[in-house]
Amino acid sequence: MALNLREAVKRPERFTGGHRLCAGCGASVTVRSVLRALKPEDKAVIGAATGCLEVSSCLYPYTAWKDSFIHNAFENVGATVSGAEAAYRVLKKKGKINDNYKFIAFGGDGGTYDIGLQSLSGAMERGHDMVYVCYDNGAYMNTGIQRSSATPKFANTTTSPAGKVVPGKQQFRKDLTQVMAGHHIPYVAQTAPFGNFNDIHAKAEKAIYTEGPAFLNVFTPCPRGWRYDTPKLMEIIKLAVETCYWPLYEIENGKWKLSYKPKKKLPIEEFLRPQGRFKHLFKPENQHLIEELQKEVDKRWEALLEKCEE
Amino acid sequence: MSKEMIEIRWHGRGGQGAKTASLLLAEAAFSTGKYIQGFPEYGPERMGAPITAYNRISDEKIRIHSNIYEPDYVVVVDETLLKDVDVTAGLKKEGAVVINSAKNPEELRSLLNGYEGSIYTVDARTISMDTLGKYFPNTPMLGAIAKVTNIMEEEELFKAMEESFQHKFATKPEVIEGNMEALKRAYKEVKGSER
Amino acid sequence: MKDKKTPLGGNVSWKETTPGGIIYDAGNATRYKTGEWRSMKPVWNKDKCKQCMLCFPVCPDSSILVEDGKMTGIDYDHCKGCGVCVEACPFNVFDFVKEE
Amino acid sequence: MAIRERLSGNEAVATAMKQINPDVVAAFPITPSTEVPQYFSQFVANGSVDTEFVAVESEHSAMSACVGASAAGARVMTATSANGLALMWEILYIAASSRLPIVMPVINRALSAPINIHNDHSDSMGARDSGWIQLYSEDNQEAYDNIIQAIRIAEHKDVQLPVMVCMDGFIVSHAVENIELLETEKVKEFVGERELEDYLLNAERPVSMGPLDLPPHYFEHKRQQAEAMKNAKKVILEIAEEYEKLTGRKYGLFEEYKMEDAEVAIVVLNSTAGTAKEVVDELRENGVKAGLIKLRVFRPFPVDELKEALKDLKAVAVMDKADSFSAAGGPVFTEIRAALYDVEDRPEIVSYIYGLGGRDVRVDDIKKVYDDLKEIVETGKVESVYNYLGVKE
Repeated sequence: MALNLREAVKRPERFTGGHRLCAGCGASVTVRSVLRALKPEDKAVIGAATGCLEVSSCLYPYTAWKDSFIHNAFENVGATVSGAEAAYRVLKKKGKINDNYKFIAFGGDGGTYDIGLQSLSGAMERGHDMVYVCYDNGAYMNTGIQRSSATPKFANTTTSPAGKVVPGKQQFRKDLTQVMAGHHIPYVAQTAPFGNFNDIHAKAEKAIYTEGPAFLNVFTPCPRGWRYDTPKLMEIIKLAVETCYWPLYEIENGKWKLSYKPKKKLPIEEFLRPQGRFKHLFKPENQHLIEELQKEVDKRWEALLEKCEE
Repeated sequence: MSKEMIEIRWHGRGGQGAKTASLLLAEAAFSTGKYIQGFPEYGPERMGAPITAYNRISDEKIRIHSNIYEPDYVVVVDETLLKDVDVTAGLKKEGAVVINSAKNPEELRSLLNGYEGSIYTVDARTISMDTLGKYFPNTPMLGAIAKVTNIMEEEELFKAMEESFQHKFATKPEVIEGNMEALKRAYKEVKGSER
Repeated sequence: MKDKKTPLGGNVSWKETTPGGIIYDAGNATRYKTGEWRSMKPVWNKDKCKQCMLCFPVCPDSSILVEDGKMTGIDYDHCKGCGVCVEACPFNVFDFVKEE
Repeated sequence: MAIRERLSGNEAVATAMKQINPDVVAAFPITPSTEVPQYFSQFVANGSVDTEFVAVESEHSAMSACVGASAAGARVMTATSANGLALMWEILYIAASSRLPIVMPVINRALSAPINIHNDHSDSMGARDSGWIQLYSEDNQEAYDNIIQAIRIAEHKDVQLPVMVCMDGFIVSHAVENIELLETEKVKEFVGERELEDYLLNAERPVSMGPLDLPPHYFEHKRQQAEAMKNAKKVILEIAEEYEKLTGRKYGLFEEYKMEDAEVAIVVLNSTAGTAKEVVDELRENGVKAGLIKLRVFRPFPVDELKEALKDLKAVAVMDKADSFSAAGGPVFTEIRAALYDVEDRPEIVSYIYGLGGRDVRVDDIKKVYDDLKEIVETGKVESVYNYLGVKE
């Protein structure tokens, strides 16, 4: 049975306050949502790639994690957690451990789409019983908002700045969720802390309690990098979903399923407008860039609908 | 260096089993209580490429870890190597070279860059075809070099090799007999031109 | 050994610090007060609250206090005043005021 | 009774690993260490070990998975060479700094470029400051013995550091030689079980590992790590003594060969030491007071002990199978020379970089070094401090 919000709020908090993430940070909302799906009686080992989440949540001598936590490096949380999971399997087999543990790796889009892709791919291919959660905020925020392969086209970042002749990042974003689907692991889903959180709770629960590897790609706004006012976190998420910039779907044992279809698909402009990183697109001479983005969103959305047989 | 140490150099082509033969010889010597070394010329083996392997056999612990430059014996697993490789380089005069060839030893001397020591030949191809139905020269060559060096008694060698084959061919026991036959025939048929 | 503690504070000798920087007390970040970061402050109007709980999961600082499934207040020790709860509330239960 | 066997260096290492029966092995193949994970995965396939074998997609992930597994509480091993070790580099430091007792055979091979699969020590020498304990092995026997001892050294409560056990690629790894093995039961008894207090899977007390560590605390963590390395020296000797009781084979920080009255000596690591011993014997027969120091423990560096062992010599040659490209001698040379700084009437010390990329080291090469030392003693003059031995001029 899927976890509803009424029940979810009763679960013990596994990620405490007192961490040093920015005010209004989406990453901690993502983390809290995923961890809420853990059954209270289950223990967990959590890994994090170097990134905002890690440096802010585990800053000696403080940790915001109520479960066991390990940070190793930027590009290797997949391998690190797979090692811990292998240790668990053998120690359990040998009777040295009795409790049930779940294994969850968190990485930003830098540690997941880019530098950590190999380690993630290896861990998933090997079939470890773990969940890899990408909190995708579309740039290397920890080091000061540099472009990643998850950064949307035309976004202004510090290594893809919008200038007089180049209007921000020049490439469309990599579709990592589909790359992960190509691993044919038991569960892959794209989600966001959206609406009443039913989508992310249900997907986190499935990911954690499906035997074998699972991958969650979670849309995670960054007020600092995207340049919007912190209170607007949930609104930005809503716009990403309603414009079909960030479709919610899952691939369970190879079966593609759309989780949410907007009643009325909003134009991409709605998602772009509140964010300072797209400000340059709203100059009159750049109207065609928005059109280009719209075309790409439409193309990807249509292809997804086809895959999901919608 | 220990006076009793015997140094052997093997010349073959990748895929012919020269390396395996050197290891089997080491194994046979080991089983009689000797100290042994068996090692290939280090590198990736490619089918057909000339390769070198080495043996040291001694009554004392072997400490030296260099290649062998002045061998007591040389084994040539493929006769065609003679034209390209200086197989007798550094070979001691009082030693011997053992060549896989149907020819008589003296017929090959002209190919050995003025080498003056003993030459032995054994027709490993015929023996292999007769006993194994395929061309695997390494077992006959092992029999021949064991005979020439006389590092162990005949029965000791056969017993040790039978055990090795049983271990090595655990999954295909049908080839053990053929290999033993090949070993024994080569042991008997190797012929020498001693100096 | 269940209550092994990580020494806090800035003046811990190398002999006393923990090996490899391991932290023994899970969740001890609660002892670090991030409430000081606030320039704006959400104020919960209990009487208007419908207990819909939508403010709870949106809080990045785990600062919506809940007991038995009901909201009971805001943890100002850790609330950074981002205002996400204020915007997320469908019933406008929160005031968002300047921190005094 | 010891088991008389003949094994290649890689087989010896894999056999030690089988007898230790670690909880997790995560490894990626690279010549010349490839056989180690190959043999080991066969042990797993045959059920002769209980180990979880994680066939990772790179050495970086191998070491990363080892860190995860060791942090989780498992006894963990891996093996690598050369570029594989280089790819692990970042995580070597993390393993050591996180105080994780991982044991790793390093089958020494030259680092690229140009690519070369043959033996030298440029791989492990480059990792000398990564915080790993480094043991070097002359032959298959020493590699086997070192690995078994390494488990105890690494996991000792006063140490808690990872250990590299180095041996020469191909020269030892692929050479079949005689070896004496311990019965598996004895190995198991010797290595015991990993004693754990703080680990990820401790249900009593969850922990956080690998924090961000800022200026107020980082230095203290490093100082504590340095102390563990200091402690390792004593622990290595204690465990060697225990191992000697079990096997009769004696190990120290280094081996002194015919050093009692030696006037000249070379310091060398790994398999070249065996060849050099032959040369020492020959020189001794000719009345030359030659000796040899074979360094077993390079990290921690036995600075005081080496000073004591070398101080009365007239001339010392330090042979490095790796160049540090400092333009001032090899890495072992630099440290030995520094170690002798305080000695009054210290011996002349010269550097020989040799055997790079698998250049064979012959008896004559070693003789040349001793000849040079004799020349230094006789003339009282050092013609050349920094030398390359066996290179084509």
